[in-house]
Amino acid sequence: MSALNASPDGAVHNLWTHAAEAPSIEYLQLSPALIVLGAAVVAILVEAFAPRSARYYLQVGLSGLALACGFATTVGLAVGGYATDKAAVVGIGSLSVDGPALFLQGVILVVALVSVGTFAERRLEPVAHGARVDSFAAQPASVPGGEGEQAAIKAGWTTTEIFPLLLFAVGGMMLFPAANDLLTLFIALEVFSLPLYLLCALARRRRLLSQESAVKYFLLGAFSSAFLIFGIALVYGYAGSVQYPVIADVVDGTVQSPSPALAASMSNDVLLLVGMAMILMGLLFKVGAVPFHMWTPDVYQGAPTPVTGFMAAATKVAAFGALLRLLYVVLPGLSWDWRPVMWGVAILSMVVGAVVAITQTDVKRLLAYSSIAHAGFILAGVVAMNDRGISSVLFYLLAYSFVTVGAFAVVTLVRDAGGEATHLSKWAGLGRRSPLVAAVFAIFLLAFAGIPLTSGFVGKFAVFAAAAEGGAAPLVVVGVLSSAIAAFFYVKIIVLMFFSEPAPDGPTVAIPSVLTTGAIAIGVVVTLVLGIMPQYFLDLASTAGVFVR
Amino acid sequence: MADMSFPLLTATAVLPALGAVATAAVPAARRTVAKWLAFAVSLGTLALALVVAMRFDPGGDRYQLTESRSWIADFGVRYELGVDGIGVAMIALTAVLIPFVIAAGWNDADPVEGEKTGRSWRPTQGFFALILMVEAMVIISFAATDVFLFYVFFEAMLIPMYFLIGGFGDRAHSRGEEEGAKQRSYAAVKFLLYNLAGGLVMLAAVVGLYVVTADQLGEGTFSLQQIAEARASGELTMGTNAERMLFLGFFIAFAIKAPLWPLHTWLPNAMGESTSPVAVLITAVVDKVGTFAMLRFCLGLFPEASAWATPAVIALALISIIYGALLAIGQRDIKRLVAYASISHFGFIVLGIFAMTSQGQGGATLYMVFHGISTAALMLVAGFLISRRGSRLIADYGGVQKTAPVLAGTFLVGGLATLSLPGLAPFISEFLVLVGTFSRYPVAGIVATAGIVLAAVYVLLLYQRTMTGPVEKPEIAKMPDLRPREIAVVAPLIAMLIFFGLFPKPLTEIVNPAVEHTMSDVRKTDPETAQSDAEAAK
Amino acid sequence: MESLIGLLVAAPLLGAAVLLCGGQRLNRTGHLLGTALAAVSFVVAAVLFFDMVGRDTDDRALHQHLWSWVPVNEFQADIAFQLDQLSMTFVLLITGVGTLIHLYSIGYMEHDERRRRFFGYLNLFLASMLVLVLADNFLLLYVGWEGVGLASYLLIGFWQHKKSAATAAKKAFVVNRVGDAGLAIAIFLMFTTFGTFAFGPVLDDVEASGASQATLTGIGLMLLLAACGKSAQVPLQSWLGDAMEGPTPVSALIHAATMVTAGVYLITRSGAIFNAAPDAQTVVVVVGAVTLLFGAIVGCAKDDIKKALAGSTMSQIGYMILAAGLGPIGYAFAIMHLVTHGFFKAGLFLGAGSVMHGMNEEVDMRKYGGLRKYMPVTFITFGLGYLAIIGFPGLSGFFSKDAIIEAAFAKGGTQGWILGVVTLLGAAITAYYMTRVMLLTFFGEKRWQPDAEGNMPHPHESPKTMVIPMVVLAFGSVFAGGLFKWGDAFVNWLEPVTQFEHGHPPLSVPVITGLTVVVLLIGVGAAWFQYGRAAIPVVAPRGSLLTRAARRDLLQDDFNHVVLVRGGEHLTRSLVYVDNKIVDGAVNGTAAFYGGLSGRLRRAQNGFARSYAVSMFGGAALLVAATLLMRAV
Amino acid sequence: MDPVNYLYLAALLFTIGAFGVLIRRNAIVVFMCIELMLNAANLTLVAFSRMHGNLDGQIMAFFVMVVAAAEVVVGLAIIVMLYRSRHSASVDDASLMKL
Repeated sequence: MSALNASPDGAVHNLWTHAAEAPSIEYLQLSPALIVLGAAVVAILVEAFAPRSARYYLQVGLSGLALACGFATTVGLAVGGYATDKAAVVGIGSLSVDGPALFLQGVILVVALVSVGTFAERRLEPVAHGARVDSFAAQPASVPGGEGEQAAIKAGWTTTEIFPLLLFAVGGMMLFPAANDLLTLFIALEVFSLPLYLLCALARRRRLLSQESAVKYFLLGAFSSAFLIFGIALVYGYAGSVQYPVIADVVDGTVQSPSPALAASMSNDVLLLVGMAMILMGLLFKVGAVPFHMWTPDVYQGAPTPVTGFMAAATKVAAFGALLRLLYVVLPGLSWDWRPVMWGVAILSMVVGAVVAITQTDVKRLLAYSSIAHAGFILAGVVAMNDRGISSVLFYLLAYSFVTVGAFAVVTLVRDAGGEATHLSKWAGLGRRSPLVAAVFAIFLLAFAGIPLTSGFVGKFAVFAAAAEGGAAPLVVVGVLSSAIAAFFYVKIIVLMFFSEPAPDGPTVAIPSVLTTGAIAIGVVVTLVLGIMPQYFLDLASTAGVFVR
Repeated sequence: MADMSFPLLTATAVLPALGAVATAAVPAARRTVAKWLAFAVSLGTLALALVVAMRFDPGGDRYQLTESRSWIADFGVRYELGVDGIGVAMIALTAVLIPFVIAAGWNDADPVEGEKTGRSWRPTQGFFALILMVEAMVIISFAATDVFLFYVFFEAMLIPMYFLIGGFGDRAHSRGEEEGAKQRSYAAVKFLLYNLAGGLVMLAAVVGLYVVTADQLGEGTFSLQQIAEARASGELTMGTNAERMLFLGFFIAFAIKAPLWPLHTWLPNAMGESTSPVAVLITAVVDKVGTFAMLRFCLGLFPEASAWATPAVIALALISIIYGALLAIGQRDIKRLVAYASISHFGFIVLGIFAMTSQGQGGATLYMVFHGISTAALMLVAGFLISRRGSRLIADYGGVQKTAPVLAGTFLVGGLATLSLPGLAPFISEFLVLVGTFSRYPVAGIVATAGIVLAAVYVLLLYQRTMTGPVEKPEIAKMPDLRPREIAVVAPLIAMLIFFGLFPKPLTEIVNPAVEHTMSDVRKTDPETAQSDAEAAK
Repeated sequence: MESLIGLLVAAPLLGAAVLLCGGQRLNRTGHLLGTALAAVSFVVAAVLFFDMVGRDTDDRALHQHLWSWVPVNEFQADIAFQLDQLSMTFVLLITGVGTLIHLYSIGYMEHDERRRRFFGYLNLFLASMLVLVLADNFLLLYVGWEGVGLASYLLIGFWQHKKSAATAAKKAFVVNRVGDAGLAIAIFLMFTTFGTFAFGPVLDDVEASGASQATLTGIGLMLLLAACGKSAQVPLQSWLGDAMEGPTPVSALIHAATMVTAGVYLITRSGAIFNAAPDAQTVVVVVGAVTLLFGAIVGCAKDDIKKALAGSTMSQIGYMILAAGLGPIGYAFAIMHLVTHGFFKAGLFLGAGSVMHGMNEEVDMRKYGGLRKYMPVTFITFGLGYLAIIGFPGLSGFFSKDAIIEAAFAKGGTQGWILGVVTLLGAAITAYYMTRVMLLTFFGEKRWQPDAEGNMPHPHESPKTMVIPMVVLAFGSVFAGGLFKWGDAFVNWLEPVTQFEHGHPPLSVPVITGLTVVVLLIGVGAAWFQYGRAAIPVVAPRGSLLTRAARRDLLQDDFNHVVLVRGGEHLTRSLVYVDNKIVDGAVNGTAAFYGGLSGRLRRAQNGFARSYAVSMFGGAALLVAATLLMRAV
Repeated sequence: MDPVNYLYLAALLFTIGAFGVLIRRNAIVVFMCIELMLNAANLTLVAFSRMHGNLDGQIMAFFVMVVAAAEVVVGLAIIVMLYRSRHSASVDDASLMKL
């Protein structure tokens, strides 16, 4: 396709002449994504041909292996200098492998790896008919409470499809921040969205809620992607191409000898502005920024908690990556137009997220709202429009994603007869009964609140510093105030856990296997390391914080 | 400049931190071990603190025992420690008080019988571990010469304090156990949010400071010395408004911590609901970080803005003095009374700091130390009293000195120290503050002097209502006198009050030079006396 | 010799420390130790005295610098003592009378189980009082100043189980604190004016200091305020009457002989400043004059023997303050009257104590009567003291008071006349109320009443330890004045410290003396006329308006109560309300506000996917609109 | 005829689709409306492709169709599941989670 818009004149003719020669693909740079997606395909085959009994182990092994290899290659590429001096646009101009891309892919892969643990956890649910089961429905297709479900449970079935779905989602997320043209952006979005829709529907307990969340997520997601693609169409109409560099040139007006058609469309900024606004909306929906946030609480609450954790962490990473690239590579020329808008969105997200969370009574919903507030904080870094802005956002995403995964992993542990006890009243006095779990959760909450010596604080400082340098001091003030409000409900949970009398019918804390324990441990370690000794990772973020153009 | 010898200050802070971890790790059944371990660690810290005081040379550089390592190069944050005389005094105070706090709280955190808790629930271990953790953080913030480093611990210390307040309140509550728990967690949350809010405002200012330095010096820095040098050399010039905004950001945070009227309302709750050792920890140690920071950071970083704000600050300080004293008179609850008394005293400290005279600031520094000791004495004895009767209401007492004369006597001495009776340490600091204030702002000095009359009123009212009069209540008729442990806690405090009351020189010697430096930071000299004018005239 | 000065203070201080920290084991011997140490202090004083007399007039002052106390660059305070003639006088008075009172207390407090502590407090008082008079700078003086305040607080409230005692003690301390604040401010002023507050630099050459007249007046008035607090002068006199709640020896030592005279010492000591600030001096004189009448009038109305004596103390100190206010012509006489007053007033109180001792602690004079037969020694000593205080020719009171009256006239001008007349009037009233006390107590027929337990008092002479001091003091009351007057010995003795110039009254001295004797006789006559002949009702008659007012300390206590106490209560109560509802209300209000806002905002999250879609759509529209708008503007 | 008209048509379709999503209750219909929006996008793409004389738009249209197909698969699965468990395909019935 690069060939296509290399010379805007006489397109049809070019198509023939260039289609003949096979385009060159840089398999090395693409290997991480290819490994994951390939593994996903293999996983499908496993589903098809491997015996039920073996699937679970095969899938867990396969996914773990694939993600590990993907991470290894990513690191390898980064070490090999593909993040910095060898950063390049690859895949016939559709993907760019550079610092931010590799950094975020690395983060996504590790988060996914950790999530595989929580997905595969089989110690939390009570043993059903002699079979240890995970937190996913025995047979999603069966009617909740119907005999089909009973049979499936008796048969000890489990939905091992979650692993290929996870892998596909990860593949899409890896491509999303790397996408270098709008089409790839759209495809990647769908590739990771569709599996997530399905994953949301697969909870073993409270299936109605789970299905409801899936429906809401799907409909609203499709709705937003419709806006996205329409916006893409408009921008294409404006620039005559969907390639980031080309669009950037057109926006900056530095394109040489435009064709008459292009010259005509270039004159019509409305196309560009409207299109840009719609694309932004599509991305802001994914990051869950106000006013496109309303799916977040419901979906976070309804989805199986491991999925929620994965989604909350990885989706944000991927979406913010794409947003950064779009704003910093394609639309810097328009920053005067979109910055005020993004200011507004950031402020709204911070305030609404923090304020509404105050009165929440469900842990998962509360974390959902807090994620909205955090989206606001990150946006503050995004609008900084300077190098520190990029690196601070990268660091924040790193810090935030691990805290999130860890926090949701803890949520899976606190259970009563009805499954996970997510209502806050159930958490009363948890600190008295199992101080360790409570303490760990408290650490995550403090990190969310941005208390010093946790990763949250460093991230917050980085983002605010970038924003202030970028001349967004008001954002910093609003951010500070809303974090003060936010502190209130994080503290509220801590009070509940430690200072209030345990409820008589209080939940029990299940003893997890090494999988979840590992996930939580990693979360804690990263949170504290990034809080106390952040220098190495800040360097990493700042060296990675350069987009290839 | 940073001598890479043995990092004494770090050690002084790290020891209690490690001790905290160790204490927390003691198995649930071994409560006594944990107590003794914590006590030993606090004594070790005291020893280290004394070494610091020994090694400190009053005639030497401004900051001594300095350590400097890179920490977060990205933000230009360095792990920079160093103490001037004021820092030494405050660290010594902290290290001295903690053993008393631990000894006084010996049995405050024993688990309640019949409380259904998990195997690993270890309140006692937690209590002492948290105290040590607070000590560590406080010491770091007293020693930090890097704004960011200070901020980190200034904020972080809220968390252990928060657990101490919310987790270990008085079992005895006038309105029953249930209500007590509610009040307690309210107080804890209020404490945390109030201070956190202040801290976040300060965070904005810290970011601002970073931007200013990064903007003008090429790369951001938080090092006090670097900034001071840059300002002196004219490399760094803050715009008037910028400086004022930053000053406010810092000052509000410190004013909340201090606490200064009208940002004080968290203190009575926090002190009232927490056990008296924790209350001592709050008012005698943690709050001092606020006033200390005003002295070191507000004046050190933003001299012009400080001068600009002085009238307002002095007004607030005066209000705090009078208002706090009057409210103390109006209290029905012993601990809240002491809390409001402290508010009044913090007014004096702030007044002394912003009087911008060597007497005022020297006095303020001494005040921080002596107020720490005197409040500790008064509050701990009050705690012993309350633990005997199981009530904090003044009305529930009367005639105690008949049945428990030693308790009454020590209580009286603590009270007299609080009203700064000459011969006891607080008198010196208070008088210095007043003289220092008077010599620059006579009216303010006179208004503040009214505070000493009110102090007499609230202290003696408290003593009269609790200790004197006929014994009417049976609980008091059979009230035991101080036990040996309790006497061992109070006696040294009283001894210190008397010793420093007659011989404060050891402190003044190390404090004076530091005050000179601060004065030169704000480019102020003491006002001339008529005498010297006359000599000048000759 | 210098080194001995410290010992003066150290001995009683040691006693206080040992007795207060010693614990029960000292209960049996404590009082002896305390008395012994007081005696030691007295002996040392005597030694120092004779040594001082031994040296010639100019280098009699001794200095002892112990250690540098509070050095903060300009601000240099030392722990250092200065013993000159003025201090010496006080030291002798304090230690002397103090020792006697200790002795007396052994008997008086015999049956009190907390006697050890009592002696501890007494020693503490001696120590502080000695610091007060020995200090060589105002800050150290301030220490003694509040130290005696503390001792007085402890001793007034010694019987703490009595609510009234506790209240009285607190009142005394607080009222004194007001005065202390004055002293503090005076010190601030000195520091800002002279850059120091040591006696030498401040007082030696006030004029050269370049201090403005206003400043000096300010300092003077602040010092006067302090004096008013300590010496129970109007307007800060209200505490002295209540202070009689304390054990009688305390009243004798602290609230008659020594502490209450500290104000006179302060003014005399800082005479240099007052000399340079005539306005301040005038105020001093006025305060003195007012108080001497005030106290006298109150003294006439009280039926409580101790309160009556307290009134008289006020009035006598009024004399001294007045004299001190007269400047160099008065200082010496002020001190002289102070010393003689120390003797006879202490004696009178001890006598009163002895009487109460015999009458089951009854204090109402209307329930005494005819006691002279039952306690002869007390009667005689008390009587001598009585004669002394009313200024019966030849007794010490006569000389000292007469001197003051002369000096008052000598002030010259109308002021002189007014003061002279006031002092004379005061003398008359003094004679009246003291005679009244005498008659009610020792003459007339018995009006004894059974006490609370219903057992009749059977008065008896007090034990030796109580009698001896009374006798000694009686001697003092009789002869001290004469000795002092002899060749102006006292005046010459003090002259180097306080300066002295002879006042020249408009009337010749014999005339004034004559007048004094006349008014004296009038007073006595009036009293005899009222109480000597007629029978005295046990229950006090309603009395004239003035009488009733005087019984209530001329209503100033009620004034304090209404204005200060009540007002204060209202103020604090309303402030507590403000703090909870408004200052704290703002805080909680913010929290509540966000809570409400949150509740309202979350309603938008109504669970309907379509409404979410609407918000998305709206958001998109906004986004588009905003971007276009941005471009438009 | 002027390809711009196709743009107007596309815009119209998109708006119809969007409003359909907002007002219709039946999940299937809502989903159809979304498909309509996607197709509006396709039309736009093709139109612009024509205007610019390059094929990017047309190719993208194919991609979009594929995506739409995939969405149908996933979407119908979810909707059917919903229908089976609550015997109604109304979006508004699925409102257990709120506030």
